[in-house]
Amino acid sequence: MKFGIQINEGPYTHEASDTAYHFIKAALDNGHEIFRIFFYHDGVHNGTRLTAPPQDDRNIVNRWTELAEKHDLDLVVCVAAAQRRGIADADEAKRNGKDTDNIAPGFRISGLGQLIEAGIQSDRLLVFGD
Amino acid sequence: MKFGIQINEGPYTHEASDTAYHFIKAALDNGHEIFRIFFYHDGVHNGTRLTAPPQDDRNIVNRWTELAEKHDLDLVVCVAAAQRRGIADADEAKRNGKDTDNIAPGFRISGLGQLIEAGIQSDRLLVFGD
Amino acid sequence: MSVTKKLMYINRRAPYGTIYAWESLEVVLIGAAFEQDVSMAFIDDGIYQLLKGQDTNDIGMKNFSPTYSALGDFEVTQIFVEKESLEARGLALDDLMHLTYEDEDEDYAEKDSIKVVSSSELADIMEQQDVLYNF
Amino acid sequence: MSVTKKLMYINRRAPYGTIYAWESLEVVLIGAAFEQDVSMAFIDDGIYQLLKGQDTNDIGMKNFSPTYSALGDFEVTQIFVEKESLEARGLALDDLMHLTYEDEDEDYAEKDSIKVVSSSELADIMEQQDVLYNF
Amino acid sequence: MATLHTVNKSPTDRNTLEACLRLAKGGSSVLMIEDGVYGALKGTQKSGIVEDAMKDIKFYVLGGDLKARGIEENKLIDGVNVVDYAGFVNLATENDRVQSWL
Amino acid sequence: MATLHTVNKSPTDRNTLEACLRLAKGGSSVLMIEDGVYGALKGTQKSGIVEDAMKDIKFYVLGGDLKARGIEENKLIDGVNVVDYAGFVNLATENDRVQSWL
Repeated sequence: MKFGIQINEGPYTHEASDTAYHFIKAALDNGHEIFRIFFYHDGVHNGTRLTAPPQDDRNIVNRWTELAEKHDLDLVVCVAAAQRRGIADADEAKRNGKDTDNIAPGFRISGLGQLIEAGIQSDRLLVFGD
Repeated sequence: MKFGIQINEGPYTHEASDTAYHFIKAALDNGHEIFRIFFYHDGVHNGTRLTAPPQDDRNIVNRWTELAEKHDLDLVVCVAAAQRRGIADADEAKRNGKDTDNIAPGFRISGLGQLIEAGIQSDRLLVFGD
Repeated sequence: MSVTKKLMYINRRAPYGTIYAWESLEVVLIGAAFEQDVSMAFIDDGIYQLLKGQDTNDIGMKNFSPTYSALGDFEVTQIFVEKESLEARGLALDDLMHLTYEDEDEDYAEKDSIKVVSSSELADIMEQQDVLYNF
Repeated sequence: MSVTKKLMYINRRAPYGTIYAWESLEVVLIGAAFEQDVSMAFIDDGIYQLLKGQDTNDIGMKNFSPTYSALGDFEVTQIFVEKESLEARGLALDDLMHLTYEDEDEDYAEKDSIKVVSSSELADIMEQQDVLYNF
Repeated sequence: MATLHTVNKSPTDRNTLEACLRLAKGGSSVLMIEDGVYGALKGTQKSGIVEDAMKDIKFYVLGGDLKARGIEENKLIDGVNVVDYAGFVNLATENDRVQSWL
Repeated sequence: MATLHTVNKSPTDRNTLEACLRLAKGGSSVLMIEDGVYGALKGTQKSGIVEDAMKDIKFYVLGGDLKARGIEENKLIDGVNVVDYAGFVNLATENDRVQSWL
């Protein structure tokens, strides 16, 4: 079965991102497919490469990057939500006149249509948020 | 009278940052002093220079930078909260092996002791959060 | 994309205190381009999104409430408001913005978009959906 | 700094679902260095922070509950738990971690840090504080 | 010796206002801000808890947050006072401490 | 045709579980996750709303979130089923749609 996943909250602040991660791993382990993971609202903060969590804690951003690489997952950060919150890739940084970007490897920035599409194309949409 | 201000939530996501801003402006207009503004939890996201909000909306980060410049305010971003959430100045970026930083002008990164001190040194501590 | 699905956007948050209401409305506007069978549900404090006369001047935030009136033009014409949530807040339909659309099947007659439904009716409608978006 | 103030840290959030509980505990630990008259209050779901036997292995998060037991060493010895909040959750003092400190005025006798107080007693205690930290 | 309590959550969404009123002593002031202003509406499921507390406690509501949400002053519980941000600052100075119920 | 409802808020903090149970049809399943697992505790002020709904609705709770919070299974309302993440995935596949009550 094909799952679409929406994540609404930032890493560490809220458990939503953790629960989504464990759900997705369990789904993949059981032979299911993940159509797309869409990061919306504060969820866009999952996609910054500037986090430096304490050594004795999980590294949520790296965990997404590694899972995406291993399973060829599509990690999409909403562009409108990202602009408001300061998440940018090289193109976005340039377009908005910023001197640097901060997106983490494995994530791409795109529009809200990608969320609608995830709902339509997946067998089930699950939302993890506050 | 001397106010200490703690802000717990990120810009746009929650009204906390707006309410704090309007409170602080009113306090300054009425001759009061702001001892320090301490950004904690997701409040650290107020201090990124990478936001690019829509043209027809307020620019919360710039608003802080300008208010701080005008009134010589002390805007402190908590280092531990910032590391978890990907806010870094040049020193922090270097220490954590990051290739860039994203802090906005007028903000500085420091420890939680600055919050305790704001509580002790101010006549009133106000907390704006979720 | 050839599939047509029944999509419902569920709104349970008050406006302005947090951005969820506004950012979920942005999803609905974008979603209109996909030509699916869409509807919106307003439950609990989500109903406050539809109150008349919002004026954000004093708090310096963008007033996004006029956008709800544009939903009809985006062919979002099915807006369900839960009766029990209205009543718990001492509100009536008349306290909400008057949202309408032009029905192209009936010579573009103006019709009301908002339907007040009971919890039990709304539960039935939710059960008919293919996808439930939550924010 | 020569001032001594009465500081109270107020905890109303459950642990793990959000980070507030853990990050507020970090404030308390740092605050211990300032040699003020500090106390903590646990109200509503904040009480769940003190439940015994927390084990975060399956959710992969850091279990910070052992830190509460260290509070006594940081001279945080006044921990107020609201009775009404305990009762609303069907909990008793015995369900919470046993937090203690060594009383240096009484030959380092081990004493309980947690005091269960009624809403009305806690209201009085809050009214005696100089600063109330909320998270 | 009195306390200003701020409440920024809707009482039909969370228990924050209830917690505040359980722990606010007589003589305190309660200021409703942000989504907390819905607590000042009359005729809701929760209006009674404010009406009951009014004997001992003064209630205020932030006008800018009311207007933003489309709430006219005639919809408020009788006796709730509307203040602006300067009024918020005054309340913070007039009381001895501020308890921010989050 | 059945729906899996997920609830991730504590019922003593927010109204989410109440909203879910008001709008979940008979035959639905409710899975409590994150801070929602406190809703599975027996003997609380809110246990009754789950016990009353059990005639028509199946209740599940995520075991990892229970253990993290120090809740032993003997503290749960009778009839609530503990599942792991794989069980969560199964519930999502066995039902026709998922309503995530946030």
